[in-house]
Amino acid sequence: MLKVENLNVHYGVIHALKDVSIEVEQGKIVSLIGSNGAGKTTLLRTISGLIKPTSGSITFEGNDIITVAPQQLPMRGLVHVPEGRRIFSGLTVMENLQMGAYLRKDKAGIKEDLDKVFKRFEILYSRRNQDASTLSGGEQQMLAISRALMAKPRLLLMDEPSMGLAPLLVKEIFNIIREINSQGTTVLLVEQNAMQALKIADWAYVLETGSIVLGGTGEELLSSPEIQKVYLGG
Amino acid sequence: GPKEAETIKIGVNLELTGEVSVYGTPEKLAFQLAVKEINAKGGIDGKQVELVVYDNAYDTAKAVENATKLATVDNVVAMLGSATSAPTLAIGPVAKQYEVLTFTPSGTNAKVTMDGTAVNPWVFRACFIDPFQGLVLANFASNTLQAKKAVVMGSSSSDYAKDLAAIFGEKFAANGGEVLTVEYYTDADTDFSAQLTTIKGLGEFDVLFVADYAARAGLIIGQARAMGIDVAIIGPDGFESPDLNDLAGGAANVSNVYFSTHFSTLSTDAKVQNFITAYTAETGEAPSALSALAYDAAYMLFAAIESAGTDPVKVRDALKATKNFAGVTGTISFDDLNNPIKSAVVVKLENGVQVEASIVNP
Amino acid sequence: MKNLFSKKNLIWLGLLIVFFFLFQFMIDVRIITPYYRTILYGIGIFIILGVSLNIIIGITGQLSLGHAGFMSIGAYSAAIVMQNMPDMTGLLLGMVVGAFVSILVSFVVAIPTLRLKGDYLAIATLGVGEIIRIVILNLEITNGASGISNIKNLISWPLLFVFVVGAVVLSANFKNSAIGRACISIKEDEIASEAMGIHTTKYKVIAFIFGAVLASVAGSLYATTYYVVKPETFGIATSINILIIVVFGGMGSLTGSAISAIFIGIVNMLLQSYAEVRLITYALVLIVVMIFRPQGLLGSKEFGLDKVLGFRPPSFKKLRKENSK
Amino acid sequence: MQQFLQQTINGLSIGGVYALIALGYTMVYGIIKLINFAHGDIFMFGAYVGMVAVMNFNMPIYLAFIIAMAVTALFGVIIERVAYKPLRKSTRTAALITAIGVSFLIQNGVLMIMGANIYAFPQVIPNQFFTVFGLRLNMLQLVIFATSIALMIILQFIVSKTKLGRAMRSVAVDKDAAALMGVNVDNVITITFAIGSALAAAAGIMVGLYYIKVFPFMGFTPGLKAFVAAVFGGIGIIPGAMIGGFAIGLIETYVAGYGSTLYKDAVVFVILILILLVKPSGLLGKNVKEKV
Amino acid sequence: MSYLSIEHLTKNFGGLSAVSNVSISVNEGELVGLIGPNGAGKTTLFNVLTGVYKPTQGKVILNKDGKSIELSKLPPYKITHQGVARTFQNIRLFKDLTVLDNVKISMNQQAKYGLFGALTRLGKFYASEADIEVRAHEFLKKVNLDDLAYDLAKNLPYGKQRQLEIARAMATGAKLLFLDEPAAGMNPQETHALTEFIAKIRKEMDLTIVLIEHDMSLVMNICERIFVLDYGKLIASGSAEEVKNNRKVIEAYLGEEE
Ligand SMILES: Nc1ncnc2c1ncn2[C@@H]1O[C@H](COP(=O)(O)OP(=O)(O)OP(=O)(O)O)[C@@H](O)[C@H]1O
Ligand SMILES: Nc1ncnc2c1ncn2[C@@H]1O[C@H](COP(=O)(O)OP(=O)(O)OP(=O)(O)O)[C@@H](O)[C@H]1O
Ligand SMILES: [Mg+2]
Ligand SMILES: [Mg+2]
Repeated sequence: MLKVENLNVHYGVIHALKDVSIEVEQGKIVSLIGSNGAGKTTLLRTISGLIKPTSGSITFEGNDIITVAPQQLPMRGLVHVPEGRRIFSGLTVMENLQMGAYLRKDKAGIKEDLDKVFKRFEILYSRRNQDASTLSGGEQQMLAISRALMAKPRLLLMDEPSMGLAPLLVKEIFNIIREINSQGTTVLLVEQNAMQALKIADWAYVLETGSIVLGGTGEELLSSPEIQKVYLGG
Repeated sequence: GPKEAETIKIGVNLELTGEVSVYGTPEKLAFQLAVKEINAKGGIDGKQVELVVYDNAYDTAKAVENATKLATVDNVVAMLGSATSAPTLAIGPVAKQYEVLTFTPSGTNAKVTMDGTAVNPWVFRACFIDPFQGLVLANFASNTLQAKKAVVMGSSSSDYAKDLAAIFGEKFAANGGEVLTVEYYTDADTDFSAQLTTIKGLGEFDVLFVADYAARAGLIIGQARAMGIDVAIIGPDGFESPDLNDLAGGAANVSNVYFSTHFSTLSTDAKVQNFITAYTAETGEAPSALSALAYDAAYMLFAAIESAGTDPVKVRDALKATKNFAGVTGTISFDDLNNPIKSAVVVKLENGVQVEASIVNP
Repeated sequence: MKNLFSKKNLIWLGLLIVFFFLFQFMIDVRIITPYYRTILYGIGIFIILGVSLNIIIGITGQLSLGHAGFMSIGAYSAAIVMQNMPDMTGLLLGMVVGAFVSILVSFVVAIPTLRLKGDYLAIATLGVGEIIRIVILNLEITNGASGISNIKNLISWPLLFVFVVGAVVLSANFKNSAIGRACISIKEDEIASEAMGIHTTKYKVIAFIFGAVLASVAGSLYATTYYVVKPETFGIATSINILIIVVFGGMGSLTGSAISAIFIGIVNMLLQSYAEVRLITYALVLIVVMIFRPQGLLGSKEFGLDKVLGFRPPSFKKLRKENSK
Repeated sequence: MQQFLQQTINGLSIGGVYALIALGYTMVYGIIKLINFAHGDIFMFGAYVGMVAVMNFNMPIYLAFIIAMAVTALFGVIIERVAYKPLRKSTRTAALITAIGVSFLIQNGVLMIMGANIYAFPQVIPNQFFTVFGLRLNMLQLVIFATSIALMIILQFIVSKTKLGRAMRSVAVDKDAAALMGVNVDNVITITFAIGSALAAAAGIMVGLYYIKVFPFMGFTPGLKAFVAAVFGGIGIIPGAMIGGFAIGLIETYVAGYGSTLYKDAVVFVILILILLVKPSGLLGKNVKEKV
Repeated sequence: MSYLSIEHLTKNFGGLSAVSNVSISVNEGELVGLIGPNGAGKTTLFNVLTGVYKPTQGKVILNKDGKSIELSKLPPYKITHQGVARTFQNIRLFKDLTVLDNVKISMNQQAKYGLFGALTRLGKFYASEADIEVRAHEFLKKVNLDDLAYDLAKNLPYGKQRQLEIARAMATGAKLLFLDEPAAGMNPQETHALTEFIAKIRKEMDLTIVLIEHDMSLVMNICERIFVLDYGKLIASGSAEEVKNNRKVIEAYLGEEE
């Protein structure tokens, strides 16, 4: 579904991604783990067009998307939940969700998906007319995910959705990811919480200082002693 | 220094950019016209006249820099400018320091030709000073218009208004009249309804004296007429502008309006008519008092150079000695303070057209 | 090494002395003509203004659009005092009076307004500048709209040199001290700064007053250089011109402000004869520079001997070597 | 009392002008946090375009409005694309300086093309007066007043209730995140500038009609006052711009009418500073302390 | 009398009670944890303790050297002068300054000269500056950041930035530290290193520490006592063991073990 090949990204002199190649198959959950500053966010931002790579190719469902402007990707089904939630403060919860459906024209479908979101996250329903910036961290994360779902994604890029969340919510977020996936959305997940990320992953990559150093099924990586030591605190 | 040069260089230091360029630009055009004319006649003593023109943008610091450059780098014989008082006040000391005279066509502030309490021998002007106009208008209001009660309006951002208002008030009172109020506004204002509303609330009066330039006077005339204030409106030379009627919201509003000025296009004097023709042909616009004053200043300077040569000190002495120079703005001599002794004209406007011009002697 | 007579300070002193006499010589033999001398004075005055505003904007991070107001206080104080004492004593006395009035005014203004942030502070300071101008326009002692003319011209290269160097050195000392660090930390992050024990209001006020006093001194020099002071000279346009010097040179870089004052002064001089295109060119240069170098000429770095002579903090080179091993 | 009411009308009509210009200021500020210092000059540009349309091309006034608004909108968009867009990622001060540069450029460009002299806007709409309860009302005063309120309501509706408005607000908060939702950020900013500039042009023509005087520096003072008005009401907040505009107009007029005109502008600034001290982000601004 | 006592503290935002009637006391030298769901009011509590917000009700008392100081009456910088400092949930370093300058700014109280000294460099200026420089380096050595002294804070790796933030807070001379989610965004290995760092500095410098954290591996490892907030109210407190098994805490925060 998504194929990244030999991708290189520079920030000035910093070589943030070095020959990165990954592949995400339809219907799967693919996790990407790696320590701080490894380049995970950079990779996601490059895929969704916010950063222009120096070289390499990115294809989504067979089409080259490097030259496609970021605002056109949601139409094609590629949606990005950015790091740090980035919800729109000053807009209500409802308006944030409407922004998620910005490019959609099917009013009925939007209404239906809105109901779905509110059913899944009842707390958002009760807060629907509240300024989104006054939500708690966990609520904001739910909103960020829901907002992305409003675009009817076929591939969802998620950047550290569990960051800063209470343990209970972390569990819930992972349940949600699983649920979304089971309903047909492919997920590329970036996580610090390696344990959980590997547990739900069909396939996983390890990124270190800009290079992919390891790839395998979630289980394989979980049982790798190196991974155990560095990423699982074992 | 008095070097023997091919041409006679005269410096010009004017407001050519920014808002005040409306005063500087016509003067530049008049200088250029005068130079073109004299050069066509073979120049002065066979030498062509050359203008070195610098813009001071109404900035006193720039005026000083320009004057310094004209006096020390370009080595001009004399300087013309500036159009307004503030830059001229700053040029004065430079003219004195480097001993090159400066001649302002229209700097009306009394202090322009002064150096403290004494006269600055290096500064001359071609126009009469503000107090004189205040005097002329007060007499005109009392004697010709038979006014008893007057209201004065003026801009607080210039001395022009303040000086005129003060002298007018004094003289008008001395003539037995009463000034009900002096209302101020700022240069940037376009809406005078607050002041006019206040004035209307004062009751009857005979004359409204607007001590300002056309840019605002026009608006005030229009707004006053619109509010039903239909007394005579009088003003200084600043009224004269091709835009006055339009700014007043149409010529119909510009009736029963009088202003004092330096010259009138109604004059049948051949010199005046020739000037009007030449200036209009050259620039495509009718001359204003500013261009007329500048034209006179240029020719007075030419005359001085003609009689004294190119030594700046001698030129100054020759200019100072000017007697009864017959210019387009009247017959001019200088008094002890380097101010011209000349008559004023009071022009009457009906439907925006000059219908009458009476000469008032000091 | 680290004292008033350090090698670095002595080299600076030597350079300054050489520079001073070089210029004095060029003035004496008229390589620098009276015209260039006038330009030089103007540039010197704007160096002081730029550096002083940089203390407020570049170092402390408080956007002020009313700097010309403080300049006018100094200019008028000198002009008024010199009306009765047209000599050096009068000028210096006027400067002192201006400085005191500036301290008073900036203190009164600073305490409430500096609580505001960003654009709100900018508009409030703009208002303060306008209020000062309007008050001057309407006072008796300042002679209203026409201002004061015939101010005795006492400017000279030595006088200018002393004040420009003095202002720059004092500003540099201000910046490179605990007070300067406190101010910089406020610019960086006011909340964190306060949490680190910095009394942010106090330092903002100190920086504001310091800048105001220097601007006032520059104003006094202005008065004695250009013979005339009038209210229009000290309007928003002048405040903006000073701001342009600061941004153009680089916010936080004192040497940048000095260099940009010189640069802008020279550009203005060169464009003098092209009245029609001067302002358009000026505007275009401004836009182009901001687009291609928005951090200004020097960014927040200083042009200094450290770089020219290869000085480094003592432990720096060593640490670098160790790191690279 | 009669006089007080008359002064109030005077104040509201001048305030309407400030409000119209302030709306454009606030729109642009609200989206890209740029103090568009050149806004007053765009207003001046609009007045010139309208005047040329009527004077040189003999267009009827309604057509002049449309043409001037369109041309000025395009002009605003070009300015944004050329001068401001490259600075989106730089500091606010750098952008402010650029805006000042643009302001100089427009002023002096118009000065070079049209000259420094003052033009009088053709009086194509007769200045009708009518008297209500002894108060003199002017047709144009009413038009300005009504237009500023109508435009405020329309703009407020667009920003708060439409999809475009939501996109604008999202771009204001977070450009990248907005792009990820499918918003074409550049287009939204362009539209914002177009609307702001068109409003300025409308204000320019109305001022031309009412106050007659058209000259290259006519934008500076109203621009500054409008900026103050926008801040007064809470910059970025559309109803704030209008309240600010009317407030400044009224204060000015009352001070001029009952106090000393000499201190008119000073009083405006003093009141502005006092308001900011009590409400640091303007009358309608939210006093959000940064959450740490 | 306990070192820090928070008495019936309430902080409202409009209608919302972010912290309500919370009383907590901390003894000198303790390391306590503060946990609770997102939006429970933990950061708000820190903000009140450090003077960023004034409490709606209640007070905060610091007992130091036999004196009681009411912190809730002081502005932030004065609280810092009392030996109380904090870090921020979102890193707030002076990011365009060097590591050394970040620390020097915290040491500003130690400058022994005033405005006059600064401008003229007479008197104690050079001595005092040299002293601050030496001390700053010594301090950086202690926290293992000295080799980065001349790097800009923003160029530090994330983990080091967190460490610098803690170091900068300590450099104010603080004896009481509030750390807001120091391990946020770190992987287990990095978290482990941070845990050791905190334990080390606390021992070496006799610090009292209160920390907020969602990473239970850190909290349960080093905190001697834990307080749990939910909807602004204190719902539990005690040792790691006690809290871990508290029903209310499990329901509101930890969730059931799988
Ligand atoms: N805008 C930028 N400019 C310069 N360098 C950047 C920028 N953004 C990221 N970097 C650098 O690129 C590298 C990769 O950063 P990135 O944010 O992609 O890492 P990450 O794996 O997502 O880390 P984290 O776990 O902290 O989110 C880091 O060294 C970072 O400092
Ligand atoms: N300045 C403020 N204005 C209005 N509400 C606020 C403000 N600061 C915090 N709140 C609200 O107070 C509540 C507590 O917020 P706080 O940041 O203290 O939570 P927290 O416990 O630190 O959560 P997290 O673990 O997600 O950081 C939240 O509902 C928040 O929205
Ligand atoms: Mg990341
Ligand atoms: Mg928190």
